[in-house]
Amino acid sequence: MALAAEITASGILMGSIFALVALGLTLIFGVMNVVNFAHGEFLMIGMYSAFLISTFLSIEPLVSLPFVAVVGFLLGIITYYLLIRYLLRGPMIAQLFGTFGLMLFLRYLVMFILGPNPRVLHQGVLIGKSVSLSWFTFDISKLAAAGFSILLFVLVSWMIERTKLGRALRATSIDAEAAGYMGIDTEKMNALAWGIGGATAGIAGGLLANFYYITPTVGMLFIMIAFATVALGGFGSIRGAFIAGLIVGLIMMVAGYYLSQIKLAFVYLAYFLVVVLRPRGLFGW
Amino acid sequence: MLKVNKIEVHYGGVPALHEVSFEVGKGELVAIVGANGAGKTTTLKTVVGALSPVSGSIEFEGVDITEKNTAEVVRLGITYVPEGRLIFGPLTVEENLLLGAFTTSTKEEIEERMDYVHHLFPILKERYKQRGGTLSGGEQQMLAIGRALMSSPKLLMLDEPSLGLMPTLVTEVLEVVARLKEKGNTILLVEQNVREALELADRGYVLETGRVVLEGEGKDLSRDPHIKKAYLGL
Amino acid sequence: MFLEVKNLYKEFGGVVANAGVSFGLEKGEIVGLIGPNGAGKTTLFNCIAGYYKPTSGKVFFKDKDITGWPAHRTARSGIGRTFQIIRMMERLTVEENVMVGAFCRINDRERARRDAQEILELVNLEEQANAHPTELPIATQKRIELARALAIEPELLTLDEIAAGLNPLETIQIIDTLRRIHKEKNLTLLLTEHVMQFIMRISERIIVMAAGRKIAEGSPQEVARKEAVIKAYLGEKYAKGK
Amino acid sequence: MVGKMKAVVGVLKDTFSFNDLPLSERIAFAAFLVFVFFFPWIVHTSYPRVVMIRFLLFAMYGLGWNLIGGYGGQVDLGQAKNVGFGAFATALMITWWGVPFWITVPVGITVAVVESFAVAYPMFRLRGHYFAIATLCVALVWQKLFLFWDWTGGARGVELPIKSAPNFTYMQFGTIGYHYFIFALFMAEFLFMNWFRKSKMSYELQAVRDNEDAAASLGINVTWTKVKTYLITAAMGAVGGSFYAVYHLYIDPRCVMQLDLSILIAMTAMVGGAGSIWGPILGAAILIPLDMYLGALLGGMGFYGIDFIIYALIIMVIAAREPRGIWGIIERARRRGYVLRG
Amino acid sequence: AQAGSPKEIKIGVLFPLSGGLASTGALIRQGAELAADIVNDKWPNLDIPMAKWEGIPSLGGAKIKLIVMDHRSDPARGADLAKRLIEDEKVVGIMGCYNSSVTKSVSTVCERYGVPMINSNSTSPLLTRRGYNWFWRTTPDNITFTVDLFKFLEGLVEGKVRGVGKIPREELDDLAIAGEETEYGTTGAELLKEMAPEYGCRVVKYILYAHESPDLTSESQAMQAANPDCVLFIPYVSDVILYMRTFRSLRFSPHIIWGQDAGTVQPDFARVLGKDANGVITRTVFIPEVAIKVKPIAAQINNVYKERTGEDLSGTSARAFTGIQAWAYVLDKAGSTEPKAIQKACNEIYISPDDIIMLWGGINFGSTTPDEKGQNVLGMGMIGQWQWKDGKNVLEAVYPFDYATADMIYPFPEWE
Ligand SMILES: Nc1ncnc2c1ncn2[C@@H]1O[C@H](COP(=O)(O)OP(=O)(O)OP(=O)(O)O)[C@@H](O)[C@H]1O
Ligand SMILES: Nc1ncnc2c1ncn2[C@@H]1O[C@H](COP(=O)(O)OP(=O)(O)OP(=O)(O)O)[C@@H](O)[C@H]1O
Ligand SMILES: [Mg+2]
Ligand SMILES: [Mg+2]
Repeated sequence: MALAAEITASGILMGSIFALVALGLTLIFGVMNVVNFAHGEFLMIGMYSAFLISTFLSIEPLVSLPFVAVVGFLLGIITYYLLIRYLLRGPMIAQLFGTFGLMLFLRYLVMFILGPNPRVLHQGVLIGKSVSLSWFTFDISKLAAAGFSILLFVLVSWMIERTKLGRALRATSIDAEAAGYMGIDTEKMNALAWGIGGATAGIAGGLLANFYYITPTVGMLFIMIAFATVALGGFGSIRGAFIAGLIVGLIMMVAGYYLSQIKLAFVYLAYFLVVVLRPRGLFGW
Repeated sequence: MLKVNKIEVHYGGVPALHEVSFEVGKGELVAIVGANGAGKTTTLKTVVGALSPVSGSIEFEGVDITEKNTAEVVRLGITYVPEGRLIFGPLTVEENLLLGAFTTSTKEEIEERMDYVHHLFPILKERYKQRGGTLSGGEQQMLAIGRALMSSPKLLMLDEPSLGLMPTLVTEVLEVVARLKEKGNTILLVEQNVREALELADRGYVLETGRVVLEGEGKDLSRDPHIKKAYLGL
Repeated sequence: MFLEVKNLYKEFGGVVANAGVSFGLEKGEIVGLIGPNGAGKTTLFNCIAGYYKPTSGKVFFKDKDITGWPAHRTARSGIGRTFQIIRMMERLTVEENVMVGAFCRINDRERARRDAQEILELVNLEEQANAHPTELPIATQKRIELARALAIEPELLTLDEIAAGLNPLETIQIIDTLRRIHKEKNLTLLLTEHVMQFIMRISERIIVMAAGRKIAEGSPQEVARKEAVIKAYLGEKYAKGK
Repeated sequence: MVGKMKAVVGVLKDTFSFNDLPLSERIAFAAFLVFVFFFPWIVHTSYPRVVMIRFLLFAMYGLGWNLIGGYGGQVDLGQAKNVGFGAFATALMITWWGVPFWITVPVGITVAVVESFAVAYPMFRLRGHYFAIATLCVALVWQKLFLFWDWTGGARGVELPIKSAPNFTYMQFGTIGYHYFIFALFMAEFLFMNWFRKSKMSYELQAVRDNEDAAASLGINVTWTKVKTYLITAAMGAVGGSFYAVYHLYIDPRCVMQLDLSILIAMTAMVGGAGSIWGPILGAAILIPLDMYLGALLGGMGFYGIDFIIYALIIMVIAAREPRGIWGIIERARRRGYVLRG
Repeated sequence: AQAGSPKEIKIGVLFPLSGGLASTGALIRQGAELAADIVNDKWPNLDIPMAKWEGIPSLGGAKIKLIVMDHRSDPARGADLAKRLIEDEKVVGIMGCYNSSVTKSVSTVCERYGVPMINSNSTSPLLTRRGYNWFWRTTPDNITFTVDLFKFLEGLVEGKVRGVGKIPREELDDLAIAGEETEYGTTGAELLKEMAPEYGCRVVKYILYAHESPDLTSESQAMQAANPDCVLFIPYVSDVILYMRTFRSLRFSPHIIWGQDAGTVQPDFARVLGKDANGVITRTVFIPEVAIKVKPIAAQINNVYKERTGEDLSGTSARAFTGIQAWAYVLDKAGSTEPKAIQKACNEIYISPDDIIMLWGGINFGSTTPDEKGQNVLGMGMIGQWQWKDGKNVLEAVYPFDYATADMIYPFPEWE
């Protein structure tokens, strides 16, 4: 019983963190319908920014979050204007290899500049602290990340589903030409989506840096999970992605407990099965 | 109000419009007619900035909009009801309508216009939460028109608004156009109901293979022998 | 009966698009289907051609029960169709679009090409054979749809708003084309259209639908005089205009 | 009888004839064939030969993928699993029982086809991105399973016994031998594609790609058409995998079933231009030497990742400047006026 | 030396210099390059014979030139690059490849071409069991290291470990094994599992995990739930860092945390974890503290290395150093760059323990068991413990017992 509670608790905890990691992708891939293989690298850059800002300016990692968000935002916008804009003129597959190139580029650019060695944040109010209940020990930094995850999800899904801006974003992704006729500046909308996507990836990275190691290749650990999460949740559904994140977290925890070696296989299999039963994902259009 | 001056438009190097010029004055209803592929849609799309002319210029209220993109043009007050409807399929009818009001802001205005559109096309009210893409062809056309009416354009450009509408609605839509004109709106209309459109219009232009071949008062044109022969099959 | 629709129902969530439609077609007939927007005409076509599974009711074609057959099967059994909202294979040329239709019957590329060329001539598209459909005006694309549907050599052809967006002269031309094809190919035609000059001229018989039901049936003249039809569909103005 | 003969002759004609292509293309391709054929005699160093073999292998992978991805328009990101099936079938049967290579190939194909058939129907209920992610997930599940299973060697992989070359039973040669071996496989697949692109099925597949509803209205069984193609693609991937096994003589699930391999295969076809018979060849001709030479020349220099940075930049530039691949440039130049709508 | 001996002797060096193992590759590269420089140049301050050579003596002072290439952890790429090195670069031999899987495919190529390959860093026992004629390995393999571990545990029970009294056997006999699912991790974990009963230990948890896994919480929980005395890792570096952080967040502290080299031995591991690494023990082949105390030349070379890179030599870089050193000695003994001569030299070589920086009994590829071929029989493992002293981690030796450099921290400290 205690075991079940422990696994469930850590599943939900990690699940909300996976959801957080996938949030930016939910926007770019789920809502705007653009494949982004470089999402993991956005995250990685977020982690490095948090690391560099906190280490060199000796600031508390939590305080550095706004700066990290700005870095992510700029990264998203720049990516859009220099690359994605052109990819959108081609078929879907162009996005695939364009962003795959971007992924390699960012990963190895960071390795080129900062070297391949792993790093870790040591100073911070959250780092290394835990709360212990009788049956489970919570890592505070993970708890904080999960909290931010919920907060950001509420924020972003409100923005996408309830606001004029969100409507404009969705319209742009459905039919850019028609959106233009409504007076929507589609270029700006796309850039904004990428900016917000980048910013959330940055924040996710900043939070992850509190308990995760940082290397130039760390993005590749998360990218597939993030894709599976978004797709499982269903395209266009922000809430879906969050719930999918929890599901992925739980699967990983249960499978990891009993059969670690193929726990990822269970995640992918789960995606496959869900989508076979519900081709639009759990909550998709 | 709108001055189109000798625009030439190409599709991948192949010319579709040759030195097309026309004008729409404030408060006027101008019709453009022509056979299939004459270049009517191309003309409207060029005005709204979705296509850019190789040469020539377009002026709207004294501002040169030749090089402006669609969003800018729409913000200046030109609304375009596209050919082929271009409904946002996955979005609900409501969301589609609200998007029509993207450039206007106040809640009251939006509500007022929403009421007007619902009054005009009651079916849209019934289908409020249905996804646009699952509407019937005619319903989509109503939605496209309704969406345009949600904005308050200085110039409304309609590309075959009666396409796929049942006869009662064709009449009604044309009446709406007439009423809008009476209210002082400026309208540029492309229609295949050549006779009705020209009778309604203050002035008309006839496009043939990318050239303006005739222009004049709407009523005169509708009695023009060439028109009768080439378009009405009389 | 060549085609028989029996008490067909089709619901989408809460919306009942077809609410018990029944009618029949004899071989060689040209029948028009009219009705207000949203009456359920396209839905009915989709049920016949196998794009939708009817909620209940039956469809018989040449005395075979084809209810719920998938679209490709109804096509092979001889039902051709066009789409209200155009569906082109945009990366194929016009000729190739039509060839794909011909491949439904034959496996020989050269023969398919020849057939395609013949059919394109029939609908006056021979000059556009090597163009890509999206470069062409919408009305032309409708004719490509027609050509493509003809290429499978259907016995029953259902045409959804084939004349929409044509001016009156072009409407007359398409009527001629259709009549010619009807005669040459010994076709049965089921058409829906909101352009009265078209539907009233071409149809031998007209079925009127409203709100998912059949509300009237008869010759064009009969139908045009019916109070219910005028009220629900044609409008006073049209009635007076006649 | 006569009819049958005629059909066979027709198929043969379609397979070997390039008459429908412009003269310039035919000449360029002939020159290419002559070049590849004499390559080992023109170039005497080893690495270029190795790169050539890898190029031919990826051109072959690309040709196979082009069926489902290019002509079929279904973005399949799981081709690596089929490569893996072929590679493992060959490697395991040779190491366990000493079965001759040529018998292992059909087994590999069968495994790939049967598995693909099993997942194809549910998978083709998905479209676009969904399909892409699903293929990717299925391939990853297989990779994990092969890593997990002990009986396939697990993470340890399989080492094939070395025979004295040349050996036609187990297909082990020197570099030149492998060159002609893969060249022959490549040509076989190429000729198949040459037949395919003119076949009825190719038209049907393209119709399905462009518009499924329209295709169905013309009597095409949409799902079956996609499934069929998916199976052929799977078979072609498996053949490549079998070659890989006897060429490298060592395989493990990380090298033959990796996500990167799936993406590289897709990219090969796309960079060249999907849906054209030349696309995968052009794509492989650009990507493979680029990757191999950048890696060899810059990879060990001590500037971490510089080779990847350059490689990635080139990919991005191609993707941004010509989203339809290199072949897109050529086609567009040729057919002025055809406006692509995205 | 014969007339016309070459001025330059090329050795191909294949390592992972990108991807997840890039930082490991960097260490190897530094170690290998240092060895080559010491052979090639004059180093009056180093008391190691080869520092005086200025090239290979028997080859007329020919310099060693390393041609380094990145195999990206891909066996196929490794094989292709090996062909380039062998045929185009005309290297005399190959040294590599870290990942056991790549070592396999590259050694196959070498076997094909009849080109000698000396492996310095792959520890999968299988590599020397294939009867290859052109493959030699300087480093001890996992069997040696595993035996070392169990001997060490017995030593704890017997009270042989410095600074720790006799530990009751019950405090040490429940093992949790976590292996990274590659060739290296799987074989390493299996060996541990097989040998545990021989030494009276029980495996209470056996996990193979994917190093691409973004989270290792449940694996850690599973281990914690099994309540083991010793946690034994066969990891790469990033995953073991993640494990340690997760252990801390779970407040999980078994009596012993041991790592099978690759991950736990690297400076990155200690630097990144800081105080959290305190008490982790790792098998290794080189410990700077020992070098300083018992092997002056090792200390000297460690100093040179530290000057260059700012870090002490680690098991990883020291093994690469020794690999190139072995190459130099083999070449010198062969007196020729002919493969056959090198093969013969390899099979007969004996390098004295005084000449190398390791604590080994030297280098001789005599093979320890009959089915083995090309394995260095004189190799020896060590076990070190990371100890947090004055704000940094120091790797102190705890095994072999005679070489212990500090009191062992036992048990692994509770988390704060
Ligand atoms: N995307 C395109 N690519 C190439 N040519 C095009 C494209 N769109 C239109 N054309 C060509 O431009 C010409 C004008 O087309 P346009 O759509 O403006 O005609 P239209 O008068 O609106 O006809 P319709 O009555 O069909 O709406 C036509 O000959 C058409 O073939
Ligand atoms: N997938 C669907 N989900 C929900 N409602 C639908 C769906 N498809 C059609 N409908 C509704 O069913 C009704 C009938 O639609 P249908 O397309 O058959 O009309 P129609 O008679 O062809 O009209 P039109 O003349 O405008 O083309 C419409 O009110 C439409 O909104
Ligand atoms: Mg038009
Ligand atoms: Mg309809």
